[in-house]
Amino acid sequence: MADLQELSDALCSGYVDRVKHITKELLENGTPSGTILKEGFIAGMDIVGARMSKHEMYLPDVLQSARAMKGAMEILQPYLKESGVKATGTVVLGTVKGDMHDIGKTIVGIMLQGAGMEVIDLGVNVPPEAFIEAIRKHSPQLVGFSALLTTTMLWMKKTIDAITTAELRDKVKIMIGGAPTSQRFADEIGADGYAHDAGGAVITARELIAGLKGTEVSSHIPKVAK
Amino acid sequence: MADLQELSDALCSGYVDRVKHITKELLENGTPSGTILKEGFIAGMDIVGARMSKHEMYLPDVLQSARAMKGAMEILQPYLKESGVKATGTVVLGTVKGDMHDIGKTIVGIMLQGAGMEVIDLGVNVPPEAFIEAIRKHSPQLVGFSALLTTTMLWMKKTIDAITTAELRDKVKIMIGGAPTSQRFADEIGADGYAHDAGGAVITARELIAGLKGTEVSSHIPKVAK
Amino acid sequence: MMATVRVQPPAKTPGLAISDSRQLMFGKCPNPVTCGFDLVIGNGTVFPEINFTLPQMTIEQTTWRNVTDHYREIGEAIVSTARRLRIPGIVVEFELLPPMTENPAWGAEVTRILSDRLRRGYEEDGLHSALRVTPVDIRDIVRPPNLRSGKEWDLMRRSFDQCARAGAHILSIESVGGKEVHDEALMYGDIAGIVFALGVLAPRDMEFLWRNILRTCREYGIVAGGDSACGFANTAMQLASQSLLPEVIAAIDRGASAVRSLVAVECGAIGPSKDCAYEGPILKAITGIPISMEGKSASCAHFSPVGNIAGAMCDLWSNESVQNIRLLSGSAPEAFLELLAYDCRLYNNALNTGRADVYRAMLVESDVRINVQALVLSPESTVRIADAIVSTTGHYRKTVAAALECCTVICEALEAKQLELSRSEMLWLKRTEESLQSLPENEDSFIASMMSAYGHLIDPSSYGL
Amino acid sequence: MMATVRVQPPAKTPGLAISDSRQLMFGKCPNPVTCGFDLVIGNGTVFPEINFTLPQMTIEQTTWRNVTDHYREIGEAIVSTARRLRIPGIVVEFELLPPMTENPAWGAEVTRILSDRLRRGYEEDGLHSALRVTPVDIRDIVRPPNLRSGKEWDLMRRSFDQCARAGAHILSIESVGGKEVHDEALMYGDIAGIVFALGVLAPRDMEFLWRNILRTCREYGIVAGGDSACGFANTAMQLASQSLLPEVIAAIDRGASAVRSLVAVECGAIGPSKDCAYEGPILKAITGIPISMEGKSASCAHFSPVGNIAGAMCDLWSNESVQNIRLLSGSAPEAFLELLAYDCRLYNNALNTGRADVYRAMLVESDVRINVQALVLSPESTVRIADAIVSTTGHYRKTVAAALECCTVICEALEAKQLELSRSEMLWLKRTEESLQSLPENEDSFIASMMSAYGHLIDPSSYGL
Ligand code: B12
Ligand code: B12
Repeated sequence: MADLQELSDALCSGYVDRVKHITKELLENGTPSGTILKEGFIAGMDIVGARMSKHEMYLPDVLQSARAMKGAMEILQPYLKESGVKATGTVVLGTVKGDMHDIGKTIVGIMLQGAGMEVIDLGVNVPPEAFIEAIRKHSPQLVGFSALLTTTMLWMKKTIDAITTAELRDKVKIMIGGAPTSQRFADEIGADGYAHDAGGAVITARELIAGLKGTEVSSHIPKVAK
Repeated sequence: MADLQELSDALCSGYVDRVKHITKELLENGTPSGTILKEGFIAGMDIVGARMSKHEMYLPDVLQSARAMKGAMEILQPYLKESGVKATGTVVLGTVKGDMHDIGKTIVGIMLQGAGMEVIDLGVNVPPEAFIEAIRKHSPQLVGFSALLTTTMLWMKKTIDAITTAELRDKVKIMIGGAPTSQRFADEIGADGYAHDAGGAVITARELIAGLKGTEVSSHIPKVAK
Repeated sequence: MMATVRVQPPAKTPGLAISDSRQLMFGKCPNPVTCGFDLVIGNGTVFPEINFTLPQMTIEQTTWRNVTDHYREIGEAIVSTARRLRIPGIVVEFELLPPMTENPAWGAEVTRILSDRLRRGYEEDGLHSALRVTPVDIRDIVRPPNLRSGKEWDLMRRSFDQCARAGAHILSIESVGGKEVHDEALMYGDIAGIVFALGVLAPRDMEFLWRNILRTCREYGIVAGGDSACGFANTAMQLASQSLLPEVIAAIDRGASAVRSLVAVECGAIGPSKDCAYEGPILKAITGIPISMEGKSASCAHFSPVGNIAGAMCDLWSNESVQNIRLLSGSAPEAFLELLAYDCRLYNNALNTGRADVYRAMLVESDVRINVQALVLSPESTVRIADAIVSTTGHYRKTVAAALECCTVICEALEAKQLELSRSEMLWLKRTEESLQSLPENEDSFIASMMSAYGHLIDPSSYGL
Repeated sequence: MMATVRVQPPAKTPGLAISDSRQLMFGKCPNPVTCGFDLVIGNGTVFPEINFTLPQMTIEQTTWRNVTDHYREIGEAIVSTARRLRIPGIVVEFELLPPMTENPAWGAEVTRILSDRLRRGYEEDGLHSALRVTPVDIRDIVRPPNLRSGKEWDLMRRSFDQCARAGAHILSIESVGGKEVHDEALMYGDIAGIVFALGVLAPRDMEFLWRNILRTCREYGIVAGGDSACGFANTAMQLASQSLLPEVIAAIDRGASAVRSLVAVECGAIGPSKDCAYEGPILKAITGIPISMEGKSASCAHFSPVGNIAGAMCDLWSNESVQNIRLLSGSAPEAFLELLAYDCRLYNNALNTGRADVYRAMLVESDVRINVQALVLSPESTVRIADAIVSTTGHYRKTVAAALECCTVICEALEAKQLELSRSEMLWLKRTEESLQSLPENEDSFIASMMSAYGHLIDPSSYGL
C-alpha cells in the first residue's frame, strides 16, 4: 500500500497518473486529506523547489510536478473542503500598469501554486483599481507585484498607496519582484517582502503569510543566500 | 593716455605690471574707481572666462590674468572703499565634511574672484558649523559647496538643513558642484544653483546674487549649453 | 538635409549572400546601407550603436517635461562624447517606452529632439550619424493578443508614422506575434510548441507587420532596419541564465528564431538589424544585410555567455540599453559610449591593418568552447544554420531545419571534445532532437496537432489561420 | 589558510628589468607575485581587478549596518559572477572611504567581510583570488599637511595594521606627500613647481610612508603592492580632460610621476601596482613587478584618452571604481566585472595562441596617434622614459630626466608626423622643455629657489628638509 513518501516521490518525478492513483489509494485507506496535502503534495513540491533553487531541476520538470499536483488536487479538493482544510494561502499576482513583461510573474505564480497556495493571476498592465477589486473579491493574505521596466516600477508604489487609501493595507502582505526591483526598493516603497527569483518567492510568501497568521513557518526549503 | 579697453586687453594677456600702470594712470585722470573695476577688470575677466569656457584659454593663462587683477585691485581697493563701491558679491566656499578633494573648488574660487567677487575659501572637510560661523561673520550673498565623494554629497544636504535651522537660509543663495553632483541633485537637496565647471560657476553665481538683489544680470559670458 | 537612402537590394541568389564563413567578418557586408546623416554601415568600418532609457520614474503628463529633459541631456552627452573621442560615425537608438507608443505624439517629440541634436552634430562637428527608432509592440496588452486590428495596432501604426515624420532614419521593432504560445512552450521545454510559435505563427505576423512598416519607410524615404527575436530567444537566454532552462534549449531557440526575423528582410527590410537580435549573423549570411550586435558591452542591460563572440560579425556594436543615471565619471550612457568607442577602435584597427581574421578568431575562440550558446553563434555554425534554412521551403520547414542543424552542430562539437555539457543538458539535447525529427513534414497536420495543445492561447484570425 | 607569499626579489640589475619594449607585454613580468588564495599575478594570465564603492549615502554610526550590507552584497555578487563566467582568478580592491580610515575598526570590519567571502569562494568554487586594501591618505586634512606625526598619521598606521590583521592580502595607498605644492604648480602650469613636488617632496614622503607600510606587510606576511600618483598625474589628466590644462602637461606629469611611485618598490613593494597608477608600465620596465592598469573599463570612474593602450602591458585589468547601484542587468559592480572578464579572455587567448604581439599592437595603435597622453604610454616611450630614469642618480635628477625624455618623445613624434598638436599645445611643449632644461643640476640650489616660491605651502619637517 503506497504511503506518503511514495506520493511525494511520484510528485517529484512528475508522474501525473501515478500521483492520482496513490492519492485515491490513501483516501480510501482513511488518510486525512489535510495530511495528504501537507505531507504528500506540499512536501514533494518543497523538494522540487529546493532542487530548482540549487539549479538541479529545470523549469519544465518543475512544471511537470506542478501539473501532477494540480491533477491530483482535483481529486483531493472536495475532501479538503469537507474537512475544512483551507489552502495554505491565497495570492493575488499581477504585472503592474504599463508593463507587459509576464513570463517571470507566471513562473512565480506556478511555484506558489506548487507550494499549496491558491493563485489568482490578474495578467499584465494591471491598474491599482484591479488589484483592489481582486483583494475585495478573493480576500487574499498576499498580493504580488511584478515589473520589468524602470518606468513602471513606481506603479508598485502607487498601487500600495491606493490599497492604503482603500483601507485594505493592513489586511494583506505585499511582495514584489522583477529584474529592476530589489530589497532596498521594496523597503523604500513600503512593501513587506522581495524575492530575486521564483524559489525565493515561495520562501518569502510563506514567511509573510505565516507572519500574518502568527504561525511558525515549517518548510523544508533551505534559506538560499539572497 | 591708455583707456579702459587697453586695461581689459592687458588683463586678458596677464601683464601684471602693465595692468597696474594703466590703473594708476586712469585713476590719476579721474576715471571713477567703480568704472575701472566694472568696465576694466570685470569686463576683462569676463572675456577670459568666455575663452576658458570655449577651451581657447588654459587655466595657467586664466590665473595669470587673475594675478594681474589681484595686483591692481590692491591699488584700486582704497578708492573703491572711499566711493562706497562694494564687491559685486561675497562668496563663502568650501569642500564639505569628510571630503578632501580641493583643486576643483580652488579653481572655482579663483574664477569667482576674477568676476569681482570677494571669496572666503574655508578649505576642505568643512563641517556645517564652520559654514554657519562664516555666514554670520562675512554675511555673504552666496555659499558654495564642493564634494567629490558619493559618501560626502549628502553633507551638502545636512549643511543646508543646519543653515535653515540657524535661520540663515533666506539670507544666502546656495550653489553646489563637484563630479558626483548634478542639477537634479541640487534640486533634490534644495540648493539654489549648480554648475558643471568653473566657467558655469561664475554665470550661476552672478544670476543668484542678482536674483538676491533683484537686479538684472549684465555679463558678457555667453550661456554655455550645460 | 533630407536623409539620403542609397540601397543596394539584397542579393537575390537562391543560396547564401555569404557562403564562406571566413567572409562573415565584422564591419563588412555585401549590401552596405547609407542612411541618416551620410552614415555608411557595413562598408569597412564598425560604428557604435548607443542605446539608453529612463531611470526610475513614471511617464505621465505631470512628468513629461522631466522625461524630455532626460533625452535632451542624453543627446548632448552623446554628441560631446563623440567629439571628445573623435568617433567618426554613430547610430543612436531610441527604444520607445510603452506610454510613448500609446501616445504617438510623445514618441515623436523625443524622436525630434534626438534627430535635431544629431543634425547639429553633423553640421557643426561633421559627425556622421543615424537615429534608429523602435516603437513598442503593444498589441499583446489583451490576451489572446489581437494582432491585426484594434486600438493597439492602430496606435502602433501611428507611432511608426509620427516617428518617421519626426526625423527617424531607421525603423525597428521587437515584435511579439507568437509569443503567447512561445512563452508557454518554453516553460515546458516543448520544442514542438516552440516550432509552432517560431515557424508558423510568428512568420505570419511578421509578414503582416513588416509590409506595413515598409509602406511607412517608403513614404518617408527612410530605412526599414529589422526585427529582433527578443521576446523569444532572449527570453530563452534569460531563463537559461537563471538555470530555469537548459542552455541547449536557448541555443536551439536562437538558431530557429532566425527564420521569423528573416521575414522582415523578405518584406524589404535592408538592415542594420536590431542589436538584441543575436540571430543577426544568420540573417547576414543569408541576405548580406549589415547587422547590429551586443555582447560584453550590454552587461548593463542583461548578462550573457557570448560577450566576445557576439561581436565577431557585427557592423554596429551596441550596449542594448542603460538608464540615464550618474556614475562617478558622468552619465551611464556617456560611460558606455566610451566603452563602445574604444571597442570599435580595435575592430577598425584590425580591419585597416589586415588583422581582422586574427582578431575575429580571438573573439570566437574566447567563448566558443565554454558555452553551447556561443557555439551556435560561431561563424561556422552560422553558415551551416543559414544553409539549412535556405535549403528547404516554407517558414515551418525552415524553422525545423534550423533547429535540427543546431542539434547536429552541438553533437559534433561534443564528439570532437570541443564542448562539454552536463548530464541533464545532454538528456535535453537528445530529447529535443528526437522530438524535432518526429515532427510531421506537412505543415497543415502539424498546425492541427498544435492547435489542440495551444489553440486556446491564440486568436487564429490574428495569424490568418 | 594563511596567505602564502612566494616572492622573487626585484631584479637588482642597475639597468632595466625589461629593456626591450617588445618584452613589455600584458600578462607577463620578470617578477610574478603569488599571494592571497593561491593567485599568481604576472605569470602568463591577465586577471580582472574589480573595484567598487558606496552609492550616495553618508558613513556614520547610524548608517553603518547599511554600509556593511552593501559590501556583503558586493562580495556575493563578485563570487557568483566569477562562477557564472568561469573566471579563473581575480583581485578584489577595497578602497577605504575616509571615515573607514578615521575609524580603523570600520575599515577592518569590511576587510574581514570581503576576505572571508573570498576564502569561501576559494574553498567552495576553487576561485583563486587576492584582496587589495587601500586605506585613505588622510594626512592632508590639515594645511600645511603634517605628514610624519599627529592624529591622522597615527590613524593611518592603525588602519593599515587592522586591515592587514582582518585578512587583506595586498596593501596599497594613493599617497599625497607633495600634493599641496603640485596642485598649485599644476594650476599655474609651472613645471619647476611640479618637479619640486614630484622629484623632491613626494619621494621623501614616499620613503617615510612605505618603510612603515613594509613593516606592517612583513609583520603579517602579506604583499606590499604599490602606490599611485593619482593625486598628481590623474589630477593633471582630469584638468586636461576639462581643457583647463594642455594635454602635454598631463603627458609630461605622467612620465615624471614614475620616480615618486618607484620609491615604494625601492622600499620593498613587489606589486601588483595600483590600478589608477598609469605610470605602472615604467615601474614594470625598471623593476619587473606586475602592474594593474585601467582604461576603457574604468569609464564608470572617469573618462580617459588611453582606453585601449592602457591595457597593452597590464597584468591586472581594472574598472577603477563604480558605485553599488542597480543597472537593468544587476548591480554595476557585476556588470563591470563581466566586462573585465570578457576583456581578460581576449588577453589570455592572445597569450595562449601566440597572438600577443598582434593584439598588443592593436591596443597601442588604436590610441597612440590620436592623443599625446597615449603616446607617452606606448611600450617604446615607456622603455625610453624608464631608461632616462635609471641613467641618472637622485630622485630630483631622475624626475627631470623623465620629464625631458617625455618632451623628446613628443617632439620626435611631431616631426615624424605621427602626432598632431594644436598651436597652443606646441607653445606649452616648447615653454615646458625650456624650463626643464634651465633647471639647476644641483638639487640643493633647486630646493632653495623652490622654497621661496612654494615654501609657505609645506611643513618642511614633514619632508625632513
Ligand atoms: C524578454 C524581454 C522582453 C520580451 C517580453 C518577455 C516576457 N515574455 O515577458 C519583449 C520582447 C516583449 C519585451 C518588450 C519590451 N522590453 Co523587454 N526585456 C526582455 C528581457 C531581455 C528579459 C526579460 C525576461 O523574460 N526575463 C526572464 C524572466 C524569467 O525573468 P524575470 O522577468 O526577471 O522574472 C524573475 C525574477 O525577476 C522574479 N520575479 C519576477 N516577477 C516577480 C514578482 C514577484 C512578486 C516576485 C516575488 C518575484 C518576481 O522571479 C522570476 C523568475 O526567476 C529583459 C532584460 C532583463 N534584464 O530582464 C528586457 C527589458 C526588461 N525590456 C526592456 C524594454 C525597454 C522593453 C521594451 C520597452 C522594448 C521595446 N521598445 O520594444 C518593450 C516593452 C514591453 C512592455 N510593454 O512592457 C528593458 C527595460 C528598460 C527599462 N527602462 O527598464 C530591458 C531591461 C532590456 C533592455 N532593453 O535593457 N521585453
Ligand atoms: C585626483 C583625485 C584624487 C586626489 C585629490 C585631487 C585633488 N587635488 O583634489 C587624491 C589622490 C587625494 C584623491 C583621494 C581620494 N579619492 Co579621489 N579622485 C581624484 C579624481 C581622479 C579627479 C578629481 C580631480 O582632481 N578633478 C579635477 C578637478 C578640476 O575637477 P572637479 O574636482 O570635478 O572640479 C570641477 C567641477 O566639479 C566643478 N566644481 C567643483 N567643485 C565645485 C563647487 C561649486 C560650488 C561649483 C559651482 C562647481 C564646482 O568645477 C571644477 C572645475 O571645472 C577623481 C575622479 C573623478 N571622476 O572626479 C577621483 C575620485 C573623486 N576619488 C575617489 C576616491 C574613492 C578617493 C579616495 C577615497 C581613494 C582612496 N581610498 O585613497 C580618496 C579620498 C580623499 C578624501 N579624503 O576625500 C572616487 C570617489 C568614489 C566615490 N565613492 O564617490 C573618484 C570618483 C575616483 C574613483 N576611484 O572612482 N582623489
